Amino acid sequence: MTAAPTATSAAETSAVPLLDLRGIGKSFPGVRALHEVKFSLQPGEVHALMGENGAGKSTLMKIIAGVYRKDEGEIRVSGQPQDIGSPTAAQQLGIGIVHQELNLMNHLSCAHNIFIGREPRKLGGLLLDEERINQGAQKLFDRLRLRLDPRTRVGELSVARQQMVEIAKALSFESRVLIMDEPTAALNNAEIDDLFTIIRQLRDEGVGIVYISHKMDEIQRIADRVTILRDGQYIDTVPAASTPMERIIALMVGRELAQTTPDIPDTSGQPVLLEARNIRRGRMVQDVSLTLRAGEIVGLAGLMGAGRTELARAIFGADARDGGEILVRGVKQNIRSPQDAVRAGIGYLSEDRKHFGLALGMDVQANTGLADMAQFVRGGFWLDEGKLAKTATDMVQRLRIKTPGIQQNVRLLSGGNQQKVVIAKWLVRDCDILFFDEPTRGIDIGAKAEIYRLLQDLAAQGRAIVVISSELPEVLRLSHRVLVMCEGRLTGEIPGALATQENIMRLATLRAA
Amino acid sequence: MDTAAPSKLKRLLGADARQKLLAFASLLALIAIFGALKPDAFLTEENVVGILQATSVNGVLAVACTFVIITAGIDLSVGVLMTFCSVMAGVFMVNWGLPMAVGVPGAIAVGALMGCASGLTITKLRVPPFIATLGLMMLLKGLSLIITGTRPIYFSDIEGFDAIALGTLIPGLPNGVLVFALVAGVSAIVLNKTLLGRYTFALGSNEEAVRLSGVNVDRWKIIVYAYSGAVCGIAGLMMASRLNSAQPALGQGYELDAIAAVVIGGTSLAGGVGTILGTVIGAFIMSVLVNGLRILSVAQEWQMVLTGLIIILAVYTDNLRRKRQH
Amino acid sequence: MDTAAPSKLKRLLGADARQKLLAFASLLALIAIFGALKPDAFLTEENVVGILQATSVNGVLAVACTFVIITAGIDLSVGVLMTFCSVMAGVFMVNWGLPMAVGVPGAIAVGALMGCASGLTITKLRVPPFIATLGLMMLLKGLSLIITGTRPIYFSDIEGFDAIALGTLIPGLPNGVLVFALVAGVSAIVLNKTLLGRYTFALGSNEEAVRLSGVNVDRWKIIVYAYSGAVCGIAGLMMASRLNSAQPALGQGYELDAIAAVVIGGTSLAGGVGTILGTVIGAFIMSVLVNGLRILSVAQEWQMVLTGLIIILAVYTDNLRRKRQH
Amino acid sequence: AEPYIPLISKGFQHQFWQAVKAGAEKAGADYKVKVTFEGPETEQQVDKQMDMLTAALAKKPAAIGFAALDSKAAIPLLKKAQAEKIPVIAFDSGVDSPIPVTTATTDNVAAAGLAADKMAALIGGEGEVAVVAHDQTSTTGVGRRDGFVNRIKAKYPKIKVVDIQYGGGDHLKSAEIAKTLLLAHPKLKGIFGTNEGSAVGVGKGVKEAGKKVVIIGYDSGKDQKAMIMDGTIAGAITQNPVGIGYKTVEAAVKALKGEKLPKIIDTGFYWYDKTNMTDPKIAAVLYD
Ligand SMILES: Nc1ncnc2c1ncn2[C@@H]1O[C@H](COP(=O)(O)OP(=O)(O)OP(=O)(O)O)[C@@H](O)[C@H]1O
Ligand SMILES: Nc1ncnc2c1ncn2[C@@H]1O[C@H](COP(=O)(O)OP(=O)(O)OP(=O)(O)O)[C@@H](O)[C@H]1O
Ligand SMILES: [Mg+2]
Ligand SMILES: [Mg+2]
Repeated sequence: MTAAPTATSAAETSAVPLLDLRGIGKSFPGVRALHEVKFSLQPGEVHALMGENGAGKSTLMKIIAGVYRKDEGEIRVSGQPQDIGSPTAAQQLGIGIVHQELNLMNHLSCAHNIFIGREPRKLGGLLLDEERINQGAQKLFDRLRLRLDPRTRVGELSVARQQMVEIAKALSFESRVLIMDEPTAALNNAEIDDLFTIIRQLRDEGVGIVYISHKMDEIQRIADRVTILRDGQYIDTVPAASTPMERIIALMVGRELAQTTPDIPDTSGQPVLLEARNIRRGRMVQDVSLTLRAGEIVGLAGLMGAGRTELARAIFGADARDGGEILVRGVKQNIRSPQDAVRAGIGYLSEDRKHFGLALGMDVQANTGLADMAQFVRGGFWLDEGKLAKTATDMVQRLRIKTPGIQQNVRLLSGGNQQKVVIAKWLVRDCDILFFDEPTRGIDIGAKAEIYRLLQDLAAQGRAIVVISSELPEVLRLSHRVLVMCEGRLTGEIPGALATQENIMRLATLRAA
Repeated sequence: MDTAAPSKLKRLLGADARQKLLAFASLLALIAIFGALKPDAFLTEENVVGILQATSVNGVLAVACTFVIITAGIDLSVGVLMTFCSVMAGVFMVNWGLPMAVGVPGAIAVGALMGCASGLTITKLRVPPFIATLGLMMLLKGLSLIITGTRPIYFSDIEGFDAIALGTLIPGLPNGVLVFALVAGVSAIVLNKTLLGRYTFALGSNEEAVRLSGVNVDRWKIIVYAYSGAVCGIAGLMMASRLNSAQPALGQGYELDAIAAVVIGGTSLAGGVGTILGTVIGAFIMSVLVNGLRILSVAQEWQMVLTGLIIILAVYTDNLRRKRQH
Repeated sequence: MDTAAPSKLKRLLGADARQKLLAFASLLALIAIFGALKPDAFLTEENVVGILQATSVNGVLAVACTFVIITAGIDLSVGVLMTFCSVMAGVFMVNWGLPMAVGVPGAIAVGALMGCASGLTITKLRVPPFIATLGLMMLLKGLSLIITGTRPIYFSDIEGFDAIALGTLIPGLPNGVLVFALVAGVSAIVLNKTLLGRYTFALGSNEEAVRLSGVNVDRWKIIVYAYSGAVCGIAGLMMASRLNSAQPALGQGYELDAIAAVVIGGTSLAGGVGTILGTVIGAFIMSVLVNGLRILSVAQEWQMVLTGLIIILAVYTDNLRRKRQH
Repeated sequence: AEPYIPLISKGFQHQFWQAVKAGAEKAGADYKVKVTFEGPETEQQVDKQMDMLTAALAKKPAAIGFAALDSKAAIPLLKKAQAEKIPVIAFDSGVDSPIPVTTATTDNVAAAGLAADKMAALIGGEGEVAVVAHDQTSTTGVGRRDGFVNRIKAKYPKIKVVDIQYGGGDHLKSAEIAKTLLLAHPKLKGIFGTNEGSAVGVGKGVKEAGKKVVIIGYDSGKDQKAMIMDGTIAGAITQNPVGIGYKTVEAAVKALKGEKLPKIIDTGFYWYDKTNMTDPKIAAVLYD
């Protein structure tokens, strides 16, 4: 599409921004996603892009990466005006991207996923050179300190590892501009540290990095400058080091956020809602027992692959259990499918909204009602559209879901707003026992606070809540009690008041002898 | 945050309806072309009734397929199942001498039962729909021949049976067309206004998400296939009534016409999207095309070539329309 | 965290291969059953060669389908395209008198070209594969009849043409079987060792991801369909050589047998998964079944019923095997 | 054990082939031989017929009955039968080869010619007629179509065949075709349906359209006979399918005994209408 970038001297490059965007506008049917947005990126800079869910961050990045076409505005790459018409064109301009949503081919190996489109070949281009492909991937993994066989099929990996593969792929392009759209949403602290080491390395090599995240602490750790978007509009660009977090948050949400300090209620006298005894499933869940009382929020912490998701899925009946029993309010329940679980009053909000949470292709309204259609049926089978619409509208307002209407296809919502729709679905179902698996993944700071308040309300109303989260501050802030898992076993329990990052991490790495 | 609901009217018509109007336009275009080329034969009342009648069986089968296709499944057995139901109608009424009041619902029940069998194979044995219904197709084809001894069963002695398709409650309009209209109307309501319809779309949209929402996915899928099977049963009765006989060797190949009608009507084979109105229009596009080419005495070979081209074209223009909406 | 690489041997066999061995076991079971019931007829050299020969055309078509199905597409035109290629072989060699050295590659090129046409319709016109290939099927059926004037073209005067399928380079084994083996072998290499194969899997796994990786998705998809079309061309030559004639009305329905073989062989209609070896075994399961039932003189109606049941069963047990691996 | 005689036919689902099968089985019972009968699903599947013949030969039969879809394609297999000294009896349309010891057949072309003569007589020797054929490539379909059309061309210059359409022997499709024919050709005086499904379908279509044209049918079957009785169909040609089947097996038995056989066993064809349907000679060759 365009010629290779012209060679420029080091001095010139530092003067000319790698990326210079002006007056960018983009509309989707019913949504003006971007309006008059400007953005620039210098070589050797980490530039954070911040904003609430649906602010337009991903849309802006997709325009740079050639996925969407801008409606208006100008893009300059190294000073040259460019019309980036396709992902290939972006690649040729030296722009690499880690998308917010995973874009992997599950049936292919990690190595092939990384080198798709650029496979080394042998025998005059006739055959694939598997060896070089695998070696190349191994090198990238080593750099990321990722212990993973490049020949493993991507579909067999956990979300976190898939995310790491995506990052490895983006690195492999050796781009001059690297865009990372919420790369750490699925990662734990150790992995984030490794990633940051690499980002700093790249930065020192002169690569420009656009970094999107909703985790405020990361911004302070890694970013040089911060650009803030709100409702598709450019708000401001500020230096990261000298700007207080409160100020950035205020710019993002356009209002001051009240910090809620959790008070830990005494739930020891409350009735036991759920008792899971000796739950087993394969290697990932080995003989786990837990008890949940009405009114408590239990944090379930652990490293990636600790088996938290598997435990929740096993209790929920999503996967077959190898053993163990489940009692709800003291009554033994034979839970063999999600249907049984929901009937017994157990809900589970999956960590993977795209595959397990949403009926993509249906509208907000339909998704909201999906877990409890019985509520919206008259005479056994007639849909009560009116009631459904009312409920959906309520939820949109209550959770501040940014959508042009309840009839908007959820596929077209921003990632964070999709997550809110999944939460709405479970709020409608109103289960007594709720497992939230990474409930704030990809959710902005304002909404996060709302969700925390929501979880606290739910608990206060006498429900039992389990929050699985890889963000320790979140676990610490919410939990009345913290359970820690490591390698499929429960390694300890810490009362909320005594929990610290340190003692949680100690239990999370407590391997079996 | 603009959550303002679209106006009532716009919702009633909606993007879908607008698209359907456009699909309707290509049907009208087809009619206009044939009408212009041979007005005295094509646009006669007689031929219009003929087209309506010719559409009805394929139309009913297409309606049956629509449900299954919206769940992202496919049903290759519809044609042969139709035949099997007509054979069973013959067994009930002719061989066993049961009255029509039993035989007719009986044949529909057989259809529903076979639909259940597909559904069970797909859900419980985890056989993909293509293979499950292909297997059922072969099986039913054989069974129809075995049950009848490869001879047609004649309904000549069943008083009033021919009225199902050929009677004229509305003067000049064969009842078969009414049955088609009724089946389409009821199915449109089922698809849009009932729980079954909602789950049909949801299954096609993301089955795993539906399952994790605590819905008994298997049960609803079986019900969808059973509903589709029952509709095939109705098609079987229409066919038997019109031919006054159950022809055991008929039916294979009808599924492709039905599926083509569904897809021309804008239903996506990937699931989650579709309307009955679109299917009805799709079925009419197919039969107007065949009828028009026959009226023009186009040689059969060329009929095939043109039908192939126009099916592709119809789906292509449908895509164009959708794109323009973005 | 288990990053230990699987042993070389295990990788060579792998989960896939293990599964294939089991599929092979059910083929052997079928052979054992028929062999036990009628050893003097079923296990004769004559019959074994007959089975090999009967498998070869469907097997080659199934290989063609395998590529398309792995991309999560479907090709309904394979049977009719085969016929069209045999007709074109007749046109080249009999009607125009071109030598075999031109006519044979010519027929294969025609197949590739028609595959391209499917691919272009699917990618550029955004018509789903089911409809694109259904349309092409109708179109080619008509064209074959038009070109031949609905009469077979006989190759009697083409010296050596019958050797393609009927000659015996290896004494006792018809060349058609060798051609099948060759096509399967080459296709297995293409699928596993080349860029085309890699993209075939990638497209079926997540087309959008491939597109976002900057790969020209359309081009590769067209190449896949062209490859499949070329293989259909080879099938057309085998068929023409075996029948010593191009039969213009043959071919419809063969696509279902081919697809069934592919799915029985463990290739997923959802795309991303599949092997040529599995397809070959699937094709043999189908033909051993038909042959065995014939040898046992099972009535044709019952053959249909049993084939239907066994296809479902074969895919079911395949699922069982896969599940057990987890 | 009883000698085994498989019959490889062109089809098995049509009534015609079922009648052949019935005749063959009757002869099997009479002569105490084991008879099986099979044919491909459509008359285009030449290769499937080859596979059937291969499997039949593998069963070491005493003799084989064979109705070739394409005789040239079958020659290698027939040679093999000859080499193994298995007598081959051709039936229905003949096999274009010297290998079969005899052929039990009727002449489709001549029979359809008779249909043309009857049509001409019934419409008064002039006007437009059309053909609804069951197939445009099989020998039966082509023979009957061409027999009819060529006789009209040769003998009746004032009659014009205005359209030939194919309904695959499917009743419903044939009925739809008949209705459009009537509309496209308002002056149409007669339609020839080339097999049972075509004839009955045409009858239904004409009835539904409420028109009156001369319909000539082919083969028999309950519906067709009823339509002839009520005057919808003027009359039909019937071959003697039961006879074909019977004679084929009978000839095979004779060949096994080494008896000499004529080159052709003509089982004949007949015109039947309301007037002669109950005639025992006709009734014997009709089937339901
Ligand atoms: N393809 C699309 N069609 C219609 N609307 C879209 C599309 N993509 C994004 N939008 C809308 O554009 C707006 C901006 O979305 P975008 O994904 O850029 O948000 P974001 O800032 O990345 O949010 P998040 O933090 O939740 O990821 C949202 O309102 C979203 O609903
Ligand atoms: N579909 C799958 N197939 C194979 N292995 C899987 C699959 N899903 C997860 N795993 C593996 O199971 C292990 C446990 O994953 P799980 O998601 O339960 O962990 P977790 O504690 O919830 O961690 P995370 O923070 O990643 O959600 C991981 O090592 C992962 O590789
Ligand atoms: Mg985003
Ligand atoms: Mg998890």
